[in-house]
Amino acid sequence: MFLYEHEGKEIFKRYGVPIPPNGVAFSVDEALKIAKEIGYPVVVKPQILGGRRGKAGAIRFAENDEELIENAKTLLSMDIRGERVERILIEKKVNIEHEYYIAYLMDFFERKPIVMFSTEGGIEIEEVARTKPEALVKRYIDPELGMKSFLALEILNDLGIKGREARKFVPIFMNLWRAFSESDLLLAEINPLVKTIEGEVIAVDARVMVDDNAEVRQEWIKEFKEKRGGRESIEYRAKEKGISLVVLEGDVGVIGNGAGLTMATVDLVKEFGGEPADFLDIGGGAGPEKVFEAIKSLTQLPGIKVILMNIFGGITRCDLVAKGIIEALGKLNLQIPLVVRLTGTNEEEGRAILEKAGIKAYTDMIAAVKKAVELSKEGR
Amino acid sequence: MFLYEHEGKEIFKRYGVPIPPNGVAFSVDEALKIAKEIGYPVVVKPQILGGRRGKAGAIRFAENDEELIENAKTLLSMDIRGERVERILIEKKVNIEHEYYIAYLMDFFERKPIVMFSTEGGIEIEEVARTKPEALVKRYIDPELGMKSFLALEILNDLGIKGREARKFVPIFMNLWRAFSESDLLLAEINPLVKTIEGEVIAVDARVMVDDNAEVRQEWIKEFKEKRGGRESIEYRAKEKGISLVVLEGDVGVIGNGAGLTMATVDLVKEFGGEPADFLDIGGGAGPEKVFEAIKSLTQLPGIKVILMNIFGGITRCDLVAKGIIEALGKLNLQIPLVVRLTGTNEEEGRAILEKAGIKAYTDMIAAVKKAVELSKEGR
Amino acid sequence: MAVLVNKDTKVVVQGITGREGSFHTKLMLEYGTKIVAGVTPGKGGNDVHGVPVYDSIKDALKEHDIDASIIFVPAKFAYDAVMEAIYNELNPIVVITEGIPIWVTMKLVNEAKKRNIYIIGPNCPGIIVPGEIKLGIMPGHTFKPGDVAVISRSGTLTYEISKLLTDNNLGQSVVIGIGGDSIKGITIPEALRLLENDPYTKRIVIIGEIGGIEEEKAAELIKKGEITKPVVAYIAGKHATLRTGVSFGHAGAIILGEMGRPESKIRAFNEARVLVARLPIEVIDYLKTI
Amino acid sequence: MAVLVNKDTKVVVQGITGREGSFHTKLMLEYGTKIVAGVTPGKGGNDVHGVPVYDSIKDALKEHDIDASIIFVPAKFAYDAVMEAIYNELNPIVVITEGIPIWVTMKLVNEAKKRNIYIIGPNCPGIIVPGEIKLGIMPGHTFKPGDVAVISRSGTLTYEISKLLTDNNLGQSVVIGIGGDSIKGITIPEALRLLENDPYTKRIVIIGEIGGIEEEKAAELIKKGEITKPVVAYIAGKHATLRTGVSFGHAGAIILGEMGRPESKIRAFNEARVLVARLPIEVIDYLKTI
Repeated sequence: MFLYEHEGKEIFKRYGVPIPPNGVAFSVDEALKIAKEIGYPVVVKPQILGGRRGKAGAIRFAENDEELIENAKTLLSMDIRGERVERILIEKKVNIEHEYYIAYLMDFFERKPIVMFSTEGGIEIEEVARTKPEALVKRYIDPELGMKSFLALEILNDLGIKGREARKFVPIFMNLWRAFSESDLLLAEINPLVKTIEGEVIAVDARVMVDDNAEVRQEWIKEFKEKRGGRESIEYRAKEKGISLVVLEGDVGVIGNGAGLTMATVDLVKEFGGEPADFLDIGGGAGPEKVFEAIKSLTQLPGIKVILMNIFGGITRCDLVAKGIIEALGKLNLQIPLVVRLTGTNEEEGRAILEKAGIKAYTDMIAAVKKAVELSKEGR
Repeated sequence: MFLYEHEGKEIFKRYGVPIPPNGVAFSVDEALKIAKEIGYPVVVKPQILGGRRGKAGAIRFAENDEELIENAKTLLSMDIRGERVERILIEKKVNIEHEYYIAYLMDFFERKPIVMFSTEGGIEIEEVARTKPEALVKRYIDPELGMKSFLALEILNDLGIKGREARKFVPIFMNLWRAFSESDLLLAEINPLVKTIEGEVIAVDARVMVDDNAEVRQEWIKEFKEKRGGRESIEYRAKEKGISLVVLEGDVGVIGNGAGLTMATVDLVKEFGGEPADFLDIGGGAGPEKVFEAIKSLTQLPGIKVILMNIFGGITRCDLVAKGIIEALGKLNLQIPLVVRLTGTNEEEGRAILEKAGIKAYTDMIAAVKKAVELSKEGR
Repeated sequence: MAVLVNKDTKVVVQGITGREGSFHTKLMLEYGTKIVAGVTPGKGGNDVHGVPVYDSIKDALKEHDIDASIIFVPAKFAYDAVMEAIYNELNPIVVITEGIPIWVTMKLVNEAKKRNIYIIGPNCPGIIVPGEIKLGIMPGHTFKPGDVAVISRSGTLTYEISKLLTDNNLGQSVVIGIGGDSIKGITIPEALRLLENDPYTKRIVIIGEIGGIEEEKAAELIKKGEITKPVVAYIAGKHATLRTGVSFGHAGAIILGEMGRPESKIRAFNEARVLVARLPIEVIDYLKTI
Repeated sequence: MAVLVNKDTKVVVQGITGREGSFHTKLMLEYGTKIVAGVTPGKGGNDVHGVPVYDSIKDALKEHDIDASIIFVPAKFAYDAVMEAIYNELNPIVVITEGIPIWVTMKLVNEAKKRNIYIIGPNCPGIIVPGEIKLGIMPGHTFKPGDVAVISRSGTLTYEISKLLTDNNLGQSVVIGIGGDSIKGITIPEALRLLENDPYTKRIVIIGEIGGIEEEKAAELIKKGEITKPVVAYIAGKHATLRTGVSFGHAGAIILGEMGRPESKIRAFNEARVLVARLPIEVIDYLKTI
């Protein structure tokens, strides 16, 4: 899960990574109140999860109430790459002397954390990495031993930052590492990390990703989610039920078990000329309730013409899936056709259950996908 | 530093190791108050640092106020192996079904923690270890990976404790490990660890030793020390000044630099027929202040006849030691002779300083020791 | 005899008394897997489908020879269970459990690697050598013996494609479901190296997904000639713009570049002369040509 | 040439800008030790007695060849400093710092051992090869070249006995002050093994103390014949009932038994036919007889 900039900064703050005074606002009024507290000039930043705001020209400044009102209004009515701006961060503007870049990232393939630092921070950092690799140092971290302050100094030294100057950056390296390694983060990026004219080193942005599986041991993830709101969304409600749902724009509702099979099903709908309405993975070992909830979720999607359910039982049992389908048909008063493909563990039992209710499940995936696409076109 | 039983139990409690309800009393009145709170029957235990109270018959029980008053009085006027009993622990008596033994110990030679568990706890545990080794399991713990609950189960299984029964002990293993490894302990021993008739597993005793060097990162050590009182003692005040002092019973005051040299000096005083009054190590790299404080400390020892100062400069510099001696002579109005042996780093400078004040320092340790012993006998 | 496990492999099931553990123990036994013991801390002394249950692997080892482990414990207990298997030098260790935090998996996988122990998974269907041993949760009847090896990041898609293989008379030497988590034990390149040296494997199917760089690294190995057996690939998520927005910031872009996207994977395989199937059924067509 | 270090050993001083670091750098330079660089984080660019100072060992390594390190940083920073030396594969690493928590030392020593790096100390005077190199804080003029090796747990007592050796014309091949902490890098038995293979060492003096079991373990080695060179021992604290009461509970009694007490050490040495001096001067007498 990606964190909003302001959420990421909250984590940073807890671990002693300095950030400018700030506050998050959902309205122009709230923005003015925050600005009054922290004082002008302020930066106004839309809080979105997609990243790359800078390039979208969505970072604004305000010297006074008038400018703040104008910019807050503009931003709060903005859409950035399809993401609605609901909240803005009002933050004390810092006096930039130089912009640096620092990031901790989990390298999944090497199974090790990696630290990166550059003397040339800012939105062009990828360009720097490509064209001026000597200005960016990357280094793997021994996962058993963790980050060490001498490693930070080595990195700084390699970039020509030495002595007293280097010492200023070491706490950032160490505190950001603690935030990263103790909070189950997969990415903790500060770009830019700013040295101010006053000589302080401050995190001006925060790009943070946390491992979804860590919610059981990171209390704050739940807290953040609760504060986020958006709980009225179909996707959020599905997640609450343990179902992974992403809403797309087509009319063929797709339900699968397992991310790979579900993705393949979405691919096939496309291949055969259909338009998937969603990606819905009931996960491994789903019982009847989850199947019921999955079908229920899709009935709430506007414009859906058919539901295609593609189940290959492994840890998931076909009989339990069939029970869920029967329950859904009984309770949901489904107005659209349901195409079921069912095979794998306890297949016989599952088919028997469905047949009793008059449903003939497919064994072949392709046939089921073709049928669903066909039905979606009839319904257009 | 050894902890009192009640201090050790406080640490245990913080980490979720169950202990009986209790309170520490310095007087009979306090004892009655605690008993009123926790209810009879209670156990009354003298709090001493030396251990082996059980064998000394100093553990008492009380069913009512009368018995408590009697036992508290007796214990509070007791001396156990030379240690004055100043405080007693009043603790709810538990209904013992069986006594176990558990301990974590740092094995200095192997440089690894070791865990020990026995189904035959109690004061005869050393006897059990000797005569019935199969009833006591010892196991080294990989210091990088730490204690694991499956290791606890392996140990329990090896002693025939299995299934649901074994599960009861696992939290004790894990929580005591956390207390041990997170609090810089060198020993965390529970003997007996009691299974009550009600089926609970409870720490009825606590023998805990903490690393003195860990005070910088274990805030609670300081807190405990402050609560302990006894700060009027000469040894405590010396420690505050960074001086390691142990008071003995003789009349030759010994000051050395380095534990080895100081011990050797004490040994030599004995060899040559003298009686050392103390062991005082000013440590490595001592400056004039420490030397001054060391001499000052010894002047407070009753019956002291001579001070023997044996310094071999390494990281300690002879000139700084000499300055401290001069200061002490100037300010302390010393009534007893001071025999100084001075050699090593900056020896020339040190000797020059002393000679100006009319002190001729020895180079040879034996000669200095002989002189000091001689002076102590003259003074008798 | 095949890679990692075979008909003689003696297995312990960790978490055998749980719902999934017990259910799949039954199915594995029916398949012929030699499950000699189960472990559930605190449940020692019971039995599950005739398999004796112990509190600890060490206790089970007093009574049985054990080679490998399959783990069904909940995510919360997975660290301890896997570590216990590692300590007792079981190999391979198949971790079915899903939902293990990535930092936990990272530590486990590094520890196992240090001791030359293979972990399969977590969050995986396991490994099957058709006709010999099923150490996993895949539906056994979907597979049959043969010379095609399958390596897959997806669970259900593995069954899907294996069924197509079986239906088309392309038996399998071994099917390894390496799991869908970001950090895992055996990766596609590591599995390829094992299969290259397996005399029972003639051809290899890789079932990949968008995300990660295992497919690109696998293509690199093949291109360098370190894998000489013919390989066919299928990549799920080609039309999935689903996971966009889930990029790893500038840091991810710097380290990964374009890697991870379906186009990158397909390009890498093409450059290594690996045929990439558009539809699952094409895997069969391609296999027949090589 | 001697054990661990010699006249060609190139040294970095960690914590060179501190009071002790700077003072002893001067004395070591005067002795002839090849100190090529100093490190103090955040003080890079300065110099101390002509030795250039860097922020990190890695930065120093860009300009200099470095073999070994001597560490003077305060206890609070010791973990990082030693770890930095280990990462950069310096060997040996002499840790003068006192007051390092035992759990910290334990981790450092285990890490160094894994990488075959020798740590001397902590809380030790260091090592000296008279006439060649002084990597420590011992007063240099107390020593002179010869064939007697000294291993000592005590700082000042080392100087004491070495001075007696020197005054009696018994020069030293090497003097290793292994330090007084409970957990340390090189122990007496490990030092003995090194000295057994050192062609410049003919005779060995062990200066022990009450507590710990190094002396007993050393006696065991000698008794087993693994150490063939003649050994003389001195044990400080024979009359010190000082540390009684500082036993390690039942646990200590179970693990250690009677070991650690002076009588135990003397008995162990006697059984190994090692002469134990009662007075420091007897060390000389005994050495002359063997």
